[in-house]
Amino acid sequence: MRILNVVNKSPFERNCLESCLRLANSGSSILLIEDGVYAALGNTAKSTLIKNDQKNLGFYVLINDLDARGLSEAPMIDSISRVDYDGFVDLVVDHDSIHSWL
Amino acid sequence: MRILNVVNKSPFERNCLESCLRLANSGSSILLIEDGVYAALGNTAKSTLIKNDQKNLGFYVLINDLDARGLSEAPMIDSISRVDYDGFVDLVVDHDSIHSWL
Amino acid sequence: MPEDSIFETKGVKKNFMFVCNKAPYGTIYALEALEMIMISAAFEQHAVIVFIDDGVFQIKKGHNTKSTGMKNFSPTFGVVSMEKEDADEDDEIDMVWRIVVEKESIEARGLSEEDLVLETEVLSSGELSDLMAKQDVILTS
Amino acid sequence: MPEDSIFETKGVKKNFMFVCNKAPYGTIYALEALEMIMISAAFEQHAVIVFIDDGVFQIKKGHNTKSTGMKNFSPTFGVVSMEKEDADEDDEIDMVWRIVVEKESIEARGLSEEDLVLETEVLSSGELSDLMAKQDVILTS
Amino acid sequence: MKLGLLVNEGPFNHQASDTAYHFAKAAISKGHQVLRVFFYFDGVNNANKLSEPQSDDRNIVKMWGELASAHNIDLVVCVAAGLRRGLKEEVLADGFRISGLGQMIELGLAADRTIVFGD
Amino acid sequence: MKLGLLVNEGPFNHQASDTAYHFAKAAISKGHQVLRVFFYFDGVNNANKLSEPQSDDRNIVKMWGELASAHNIDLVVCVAAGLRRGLKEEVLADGFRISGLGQMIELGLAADRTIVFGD
Repeated sequence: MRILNVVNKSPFERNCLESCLRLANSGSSILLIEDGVYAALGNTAKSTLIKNDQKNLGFYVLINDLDARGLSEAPMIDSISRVDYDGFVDLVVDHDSIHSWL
Repeated sequence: MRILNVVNKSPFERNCLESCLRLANSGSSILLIEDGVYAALGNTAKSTLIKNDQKNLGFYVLINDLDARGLSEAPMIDSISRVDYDGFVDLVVDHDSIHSWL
Repeated sequence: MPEDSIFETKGVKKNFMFVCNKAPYGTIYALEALEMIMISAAFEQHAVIVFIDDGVFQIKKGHNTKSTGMKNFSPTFGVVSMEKEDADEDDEIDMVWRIVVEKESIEARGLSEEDLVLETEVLSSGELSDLMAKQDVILTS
Repeated sequence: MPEDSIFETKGVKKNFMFVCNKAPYGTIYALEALEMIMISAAFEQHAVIVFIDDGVFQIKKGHNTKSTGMKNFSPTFGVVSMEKEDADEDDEIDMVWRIVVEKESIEARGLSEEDLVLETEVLSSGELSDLMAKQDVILTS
Repeated sequence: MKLGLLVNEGPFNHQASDTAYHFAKAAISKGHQVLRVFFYFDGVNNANKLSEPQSDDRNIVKMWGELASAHNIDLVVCVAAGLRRGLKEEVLADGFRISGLGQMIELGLAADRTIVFGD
Repeated sequence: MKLGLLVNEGPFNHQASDTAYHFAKAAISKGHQVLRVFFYFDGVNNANKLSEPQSDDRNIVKMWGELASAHNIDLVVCVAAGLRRGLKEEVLADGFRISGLGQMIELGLAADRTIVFGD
């Protein structure tokens, strides 16, 4: 089964992205939303969290939350795909279950 | 002026103890309350945060919150003093201002 | 199945996972998640109750909340254990409950199995990761 | 001084520090803290508005909240700047506002001064630490 | 596809309710069905009819009520979490109903996917 | 000594209100004066008179009201934060009053120490 992991907290403030990366199943997906989108930035002290992924995870980030925070033009980690709310729905449909890392 | 810094979040979940330690003025005090009391444990992956303090900070922990969490008998970092709510009040009175690291 | 059902769920069988990852008392998440776990028993579904990160502090022995005025919910974990045993022993109910802690989480917090109020399976991150991938409904708080 | 005062505070002068340390929009803290800062202007007190940790993201340029339906509070920082300038220029008011960011916080987040909607003083952790020790009232959220 | 949503935080204070709303709207516009939104923890406060946001801000309570009536979504507020926090029939907004936690487990059984929105 | 307290989170969901209460009680028993408790952000929900916790749990809303009336503490709920969240006169518990954010700054000026309790 494929799991969609959803992370909504800043990697600078909380540990939930780290927990998610530790426990996500190889080949599953991670969607960054709300304050979680800061983890998608390519040039920060926390960029390596995602860049060092060894589990072949699929990474997605919610455009709407990037825009809200003024990050539309900011440098992103290459391997991350951008989705909007429609894309969020598609990801939910395309995976077997959803794990929100609150 | 002497500041009483109050930290109420777990060092495993949030970054606020680290921010407090980085920005607290040398010689000021830190009181651990609520979920912040986990930072007082002597044998965890986060014990070094306080053990490595180079700023000569005074450390205090709220007994009531230790008791609630079943930590009355747990190994604590030596340099931390235990206070109850009365002691919390005394600390507030004895310092010039209070900084809650929310 | 409770009486106030609206949707047609007769015969539906799913794997539920309740993820307990928050420290107790600083917030209410632990207590209200526990109420959710208790209610779920009536639906006779398979469930994994898993303690990770600061959630392992929820099942630390010796909670005494008296002087903080808060409600001590620690005894309820005893009821969770009983529910699990009942399900295990009753052959007529197709319901398995598992109570799991992550090894890495308890070790990082200086805890061992003897410190816990519940009998639990201790799984490594890798083992837990595999188990998580088998769940239909994952409820976090 | 606003009209609905109850306590005797005439002539009292204090140093206020407003600590903005939360990311914007994921929670309301940034917005409601800003409302608090704006109200405080009427009291003509010395104030330091400091952005640390994820709080520096509050003053990142280019917020566009339209598609999330949330209120964009970024323009209000322009009003904060004006309040500061007014206080600076008016010799009859004994009120100094400082707007400060921590160097270490912006660097860790890949930001530089050009990315910010406000003109700020950039202080190192050590300098900020000294400044914090001079405050009478420290308001965090 | 049938979807079930859980909202664990109150309005305005956290983005959870906003995100859940926009997710629900997008799902419906793509032809999916949102069976129920269950409000738990501080999430019960999303059903407070006295909520009166500033005129230049969104009205989350109303938005949910209108979406629900337009698309037949069952908006359920947890009775136990509501009692604790003072969210009772007296202040319940249009489109919401109060019921037990069992409705959340039932939703997990009935929905093809269950998604939690929180802090 | 004159003390001012700020409570930034709602009851039950976070320990902030409990801690502030026990701090206030201890301060009073040691002869200090608590001038005012200002409720901001989700803290406004501490003033909801409809709150009805389980019988084996504490009643935070009542505890504040009783402490305030016994020791003449001014309990102030922020009007703007309250409007947004539906905490208005209709549901205001005994012992609390609704007023503006200025009351918080005034408290900072009047009190010898100001302490913030939050999340």
